[in-house]
Amino acid sequence: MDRFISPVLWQFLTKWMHASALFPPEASTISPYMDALYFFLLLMTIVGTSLVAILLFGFCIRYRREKSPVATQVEGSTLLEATWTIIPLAIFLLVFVWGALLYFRIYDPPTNAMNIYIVGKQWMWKAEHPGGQHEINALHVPTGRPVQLTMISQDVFHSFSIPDFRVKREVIPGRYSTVWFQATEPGTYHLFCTQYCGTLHSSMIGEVTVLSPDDYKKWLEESTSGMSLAQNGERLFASMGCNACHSGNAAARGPNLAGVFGSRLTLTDGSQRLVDDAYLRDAILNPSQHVTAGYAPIMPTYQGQISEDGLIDLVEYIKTLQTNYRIQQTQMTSASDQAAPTTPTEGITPGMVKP
Amino acid sequence: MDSAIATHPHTHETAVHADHEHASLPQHRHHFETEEQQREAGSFGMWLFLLTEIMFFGGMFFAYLLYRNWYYPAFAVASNQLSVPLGAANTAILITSGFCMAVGVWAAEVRRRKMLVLMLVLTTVFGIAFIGVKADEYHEKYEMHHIPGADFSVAQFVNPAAYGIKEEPLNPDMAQKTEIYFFLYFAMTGMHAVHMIIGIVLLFWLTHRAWRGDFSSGYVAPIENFGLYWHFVDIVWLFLFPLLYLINRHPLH
Amino acid sequence: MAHEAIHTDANDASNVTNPEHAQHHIVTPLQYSFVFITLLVFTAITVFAAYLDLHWANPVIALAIASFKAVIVILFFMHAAYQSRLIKMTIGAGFFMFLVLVTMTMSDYISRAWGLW
Amino acid sequence: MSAPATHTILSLPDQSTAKMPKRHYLNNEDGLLSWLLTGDHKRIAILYLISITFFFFIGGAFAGLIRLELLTPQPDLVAADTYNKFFTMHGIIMIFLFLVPSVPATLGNFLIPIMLGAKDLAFPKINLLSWYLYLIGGTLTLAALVLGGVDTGWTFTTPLSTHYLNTHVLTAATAIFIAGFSSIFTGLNFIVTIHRMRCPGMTWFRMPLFVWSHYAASLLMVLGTPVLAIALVLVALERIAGIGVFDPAKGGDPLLFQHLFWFYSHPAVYIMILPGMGVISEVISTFSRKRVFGYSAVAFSSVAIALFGFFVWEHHMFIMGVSNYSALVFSLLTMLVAVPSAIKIFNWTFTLQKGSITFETPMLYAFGFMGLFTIGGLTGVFLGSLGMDIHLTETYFIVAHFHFVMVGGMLMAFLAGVHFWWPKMTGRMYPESLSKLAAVTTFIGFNLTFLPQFILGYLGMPRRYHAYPPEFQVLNVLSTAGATVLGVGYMLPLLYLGWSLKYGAIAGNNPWQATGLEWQIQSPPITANFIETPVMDHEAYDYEWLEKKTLNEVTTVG
Repeated sequence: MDRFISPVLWQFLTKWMHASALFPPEASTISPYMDALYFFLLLMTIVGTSLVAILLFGFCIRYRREKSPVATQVEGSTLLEATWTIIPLAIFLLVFVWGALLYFRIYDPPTNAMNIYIVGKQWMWKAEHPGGQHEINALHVPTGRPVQLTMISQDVFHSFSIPDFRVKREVIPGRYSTVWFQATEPGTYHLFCTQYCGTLHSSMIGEVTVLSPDDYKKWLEESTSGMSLAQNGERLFASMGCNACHSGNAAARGPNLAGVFGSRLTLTDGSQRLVDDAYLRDAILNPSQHVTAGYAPIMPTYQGQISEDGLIDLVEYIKTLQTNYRIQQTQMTSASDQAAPTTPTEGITPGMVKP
Repeated sequence: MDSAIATHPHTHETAVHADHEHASLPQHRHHFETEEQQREAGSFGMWLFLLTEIMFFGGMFFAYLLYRNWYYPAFAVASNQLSVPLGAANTAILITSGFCMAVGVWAAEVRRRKMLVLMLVLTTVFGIAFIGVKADEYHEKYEMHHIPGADFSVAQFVNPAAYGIKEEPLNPDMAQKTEIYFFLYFAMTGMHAVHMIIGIVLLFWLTHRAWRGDFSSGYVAPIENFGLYWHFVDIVWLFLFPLLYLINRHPLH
Repeated sequence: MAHEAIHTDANDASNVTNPEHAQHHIVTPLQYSFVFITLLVFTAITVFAAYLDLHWANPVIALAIASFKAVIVILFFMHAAYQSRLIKMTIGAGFFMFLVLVTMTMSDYISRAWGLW
Repeated sequence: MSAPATHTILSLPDQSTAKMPKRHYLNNEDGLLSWLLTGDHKRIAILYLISITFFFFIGGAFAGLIRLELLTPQPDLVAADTYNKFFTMHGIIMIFLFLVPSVPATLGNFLIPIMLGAKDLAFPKINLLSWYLYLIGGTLTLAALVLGGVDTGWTFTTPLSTHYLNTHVLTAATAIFIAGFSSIFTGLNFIVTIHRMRCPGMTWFRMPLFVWSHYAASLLMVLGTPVLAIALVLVALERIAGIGVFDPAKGGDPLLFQHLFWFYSHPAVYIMILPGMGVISEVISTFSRKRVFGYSAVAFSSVAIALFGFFVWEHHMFIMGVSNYSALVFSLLTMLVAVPSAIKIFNWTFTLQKGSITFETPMLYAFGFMGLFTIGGLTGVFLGSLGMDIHLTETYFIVAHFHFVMVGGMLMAFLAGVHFWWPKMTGRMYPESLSKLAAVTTFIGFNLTFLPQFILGYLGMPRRYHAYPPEFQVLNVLSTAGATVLGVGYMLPLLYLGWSLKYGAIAGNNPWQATGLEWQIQSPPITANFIETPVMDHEAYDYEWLEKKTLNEVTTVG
C-alpha cells in the first residue's frame, strides 16, 4: 500500500483519522439514554430508507420497459394505504413518548442538585459557584453529583451546550432557564454557544472540566475569591438599602425575607406563587407585580441598577437567609455611624436602563 | 402530426361554441368564459386578499392580548389617557362611511351614476374626517409625551396627581410598561390609518372612473371589491376601538 | 337568452365553469340603514358597558359586541350572506387560522407557570 | 412514428422534416415591452425562471464561500462578521428568493392554467405584479448585500436583530416583506384559478396531482406569509422607535417574535416542498406509464400537510424556554404531520408496480428525490421528538436535515420538472446523456456534502460557526469536497439547457406521450393555450384514453 501513496500523505491521513471524531463520548448519566433513542431513530431511518430503496429498485428492475412494455393500471388498495399510514404513525408516536420522557428528565432538575449560576454575555460565559468561585469560559464540576445550571443572558439569546453531556439549553435575556446533568467521566469537554449571538458567536466557547469529588474540593479551596455569592449579596442588600424596609422586625414596611425561599406566597391579587430564584429576580426588577398580601406596593424597581451578577448574589443571599440576625446587625452598624440611606426618590426616569 | 395548429380533442360532441348571443361587456377579459365567472373570481380573489389582512392584523392583536394580560394595570391607566368621545365619534364616522360605501355598491348595481358618485364622495369625506380625528389624537399624544421612543415619559403615570390626572399612581416599573401599550396603540391604529389612506387614494380614482360612467353599465366589480376592502378596514376598527380605548373605564372605587 | 346545456344557471356541482355562484341578491338601502342603525346602537352599548364595573366580564362583553358588529358587517354590508358556499368557507378559514395562531401560541404562555422548569 | 424503442418512451417527430410551430407564445409578440408588460402566464413563468436561476447562483456562490471557510478549523478565510453575512445572505436568498417561488412561480405559473384547461390565470395583471414585487424584493436584498450586508441570520432572532446589530437589517426586512407579497399574490392567483376556472368536466378528482399540491401550497402562502410580514414590521418598528414588543429590558418577550416568525416559517417549508411533490407525482406517473397509486390518498395528503403544517411551528423552539406542556402538544402534532409525507413516498413507490418504467433524466431526478426526501423526512422525526431535539437542535444535524429536504427534495424535484416540461416550454429537447450525467453528479455531490454533516451534528458542532474544534475537520473537508461536486452538478443544466434552446431536437406536441392536458397542445403552446376550451371527459393519468386518442388521431390525419 505504501508504494502507491507517498509516506507524507500517508502520515497526514493517519493523523487525520486518529484526530477526527466520529461519535461523542458519553460523559453524563443522561448520555446513554440519549444515545439509545438516537440509535433507535437511526435504525428506523436505515430500515425506512432501505425499504423504499429495495421497493424502488425491485420495481424498476422487474417492471422496466424492456420486460413489461405495457403497464397494467392499478387503482390503489385501501389496505396498503392503511398499512403505511398506521405503521409510520405507530413508530412516530412511540418516538414521541420516548422523546417526551427524556425531555422531562433533562429539563426538570432534581431537588438535591448543586446549583451553579451561568451568565451569558456577548461572546463569553461567566460561571458563578455559590462558594464564590468565578470562572470565564470554563466550568468545573464534580462527578457523581447532579449539577443544576441556573442560566440567564445579559443581552441576546445564547445557548449553553455541552455535546458530550447531551444537554443544551437556550440562555434567554430577562428570565432564568435551567438544565441539569450529572457528570460521570473526569476529563475536559467542549462547551459551545449554539444560538447565533452576533459577530464572535463562534468564539463563545469554553471548557467543562469534570473532576473527581476530592479533586473538586481541592479546586474549590484554591480558586475561591474569598467572598461567597451570599456574602456579596449581603453587601449589596445593605448598600442598596433593602434592609431599610426588609428589616425583619414586626413594623417593617417590607415582608420578612428570612426563610422565604421555597415557601408559597399569597400576593395582593390572591394568587399563590412558589418563591424560587425566578420569582425573587422578578420581584426585585418588577416589584409591583409581586407584592405580598398585606403590604403596600411601594418598593422601587431596581431595573437597570443591578447587573445580572448582582441579582444572582442577592438571590443567593436571600436563599441562605434563615434568620434576620444578620440584617439587624448590619442595620445597627449602618444606623450608628451615618444616616440610614433614604429610599431612592420616586422620579426614576427609565433613561437609566443599561443597553 | 406536425400541423401548425394543434389538433384538438373533439371527442366530446356537445363542445359548446364560445360566442354568446348577448353583447359581452367591454371589460369582459378574454380568459374568462362568462362575465359571471369573472365577477365570481374577482370577489373570491378579494376575499382571499382579506384573509391575508386578517392574519396580518392578527399578529398584532395577539401581541396586544399577551401584553394586556401581562401588564394589565399599565394598560388600564394608559388606555384611560385616550378620549372616549373622540374614539366613539371616530367609530360612528367610520360606520357612516361604511354605510355610504354599501349604498354606493347598491347604486352601482342599479346603474345610478349620480347616486354612485355622491355615495363615493361621502365615503371619501367621512374617511378623511376619520383620518383628521386620528391626526388630532396623535398630536395630543405628542404633547403629552406618549409617543414611544426617546421622549416618552412615565412621569404622568408615576404621580398622576401632579398632572391633574385622576388615576392611581403606578409603580415606576409598571409605569414603564405603559410604553408597550402606546407602542401597540401606535402600531395598530397606525397600520389601520395606513390602510385607510390607501383606501382613500383608491376612492379618489374610483370616484373619477364612476363619474366617467365606467361602473353604471353593468360592470361593478371594482366598486364591489373596494367595498369589501373598505368594510374590512371598518371591521378592524370595530375591534380596535373597544380593545384600545375601553379597557378599564369604570370609575375608581 | 337560452343558455346551452353546459351553462345551466342551476347550482349543479359538476357545472364547473359556472359553479354555485352568487344569486345576485340586491341589498336595498333600507336594509343597509337597518344595519347602519344597529351598528351605531351597539357602539353606544359598548361604550356604556365600559363604564360599568363588571370585573372579568368587561372584556368579554366588549369582544362579544365587537364580534357581533363584525358579523353583521360581513353578512350584509359585504354580502357574505348571499355569496356562494366557497366564499363563506374562505371567511371561515380566515378566522379559523387566526384562532389557531392565538390559541396555540397562548397555550405556551398559559402553561409556562405550570411545570417546574 | 419511429419504431417503439424499448429503453425510452421518447417519441420525437422526424427531425429532418420537423420544425418549430410558426406561431407560439414566444414569438407572437416581439420587443422588450411585450415581455415586461405581458399578462401571459407562460411568459411570466419564463421571466420568473430567468430571475430565479440568477438568484439561485448568487445564493449558491455564498454556499461555496461558506464551505471554503469551513475547510479549516481556524477562521482564516474571512473575518467573523463577513462569514456571518455570508450565511445570512445564503439563507435569505435561497429561501425567500429561490425555494419559496421556484416551482410555483415557474412551472406552476406555466402549467396550472393549461392543466385546468383555462386560457390564463384568474388575474394576469396581479401575476405580473407578483413578478415585479419579486424583482424589487431581490434588488433590495442585493442592495442590503452591497451596502454592507446583514448578519442576523435568515431567522432575524430578536433581541439581536432589534438592539444589538447595526447592519442593514431594515433593508433586508423590507426586501423579504415585499418578496412575501409576491408569494401571496401567486398563491392567491392559483387558488382562484383552481376553484373558478376549470374547464367543463374537470372535476376536482380529474385534476393532475401537480395542481392539488399547488393548491395546498397556495393555501399556506396566503394564510402564512402575512404573519411573517407583521413580525418583520414589528422588528422594523422596534429598530426605529427603540421600544417594542420584543425587548426584554423593557418588558417585551423575545419569544413572541419566535412564535410569530415560526408560525410562517414552518408552513414555508411546506410551501417549498409541496410543489416539488406535485412535480414528482407527474414525472413518476409518466415514466412508469401508470396512474399514480392511490390518487385520492396522495391528493388528500397534500391538503393534510397544508392543514397540519400550521399546528407544529413550536418544534423550532423546544429548547427556547417554552413551557414543557406546550412542547408536548407540538411534538405530538409534529409526529402527525410527518405521516402524510410517508403516505406520499409509499404511494409513489407503488406507482412503479406493474408499470413500464424508463429512466430518462426527469425519472433519475425523481428517484434522487425519493431517496433523499425519505432520509430528510425521517431525520425530521429525530428533531420532532423532544428529547432528541435537545441534543440535536442548533447543530449541523439540523443543517443536514433541512438541506436533505430542501436541496435533496425540492431542488431535485425542480430540476426534474424543468427537464420534464422543457420540451413543452421551449419546443426543444434537452440532451439526454449530458443531463443524466448532471443528475448523477448532483446526487453524488449532494450525498458527499450533507451526509458527513449528520455525523458532525451528533458530535455537537454548532450551526453558523466559522471556527470549530480541530477534530471536526475531516468531516468538514469531505463536506466541502462534496459542495464543489454539487456546484459543478448544478452548473451543467445551465449550460446544456441554454445550448438546447438553439440546437435541441424539435420536441413536437407530446414527446413523453404523457396524459396531461398540457401535452395535448402544441409545444411551445399558443398564447391562448387552447383553440377551443377543452372538455375533460377522462380521469387524470388515463393512459388508455391516451392510447385511444393517439390511435384515432393517426388514422384521421395520417
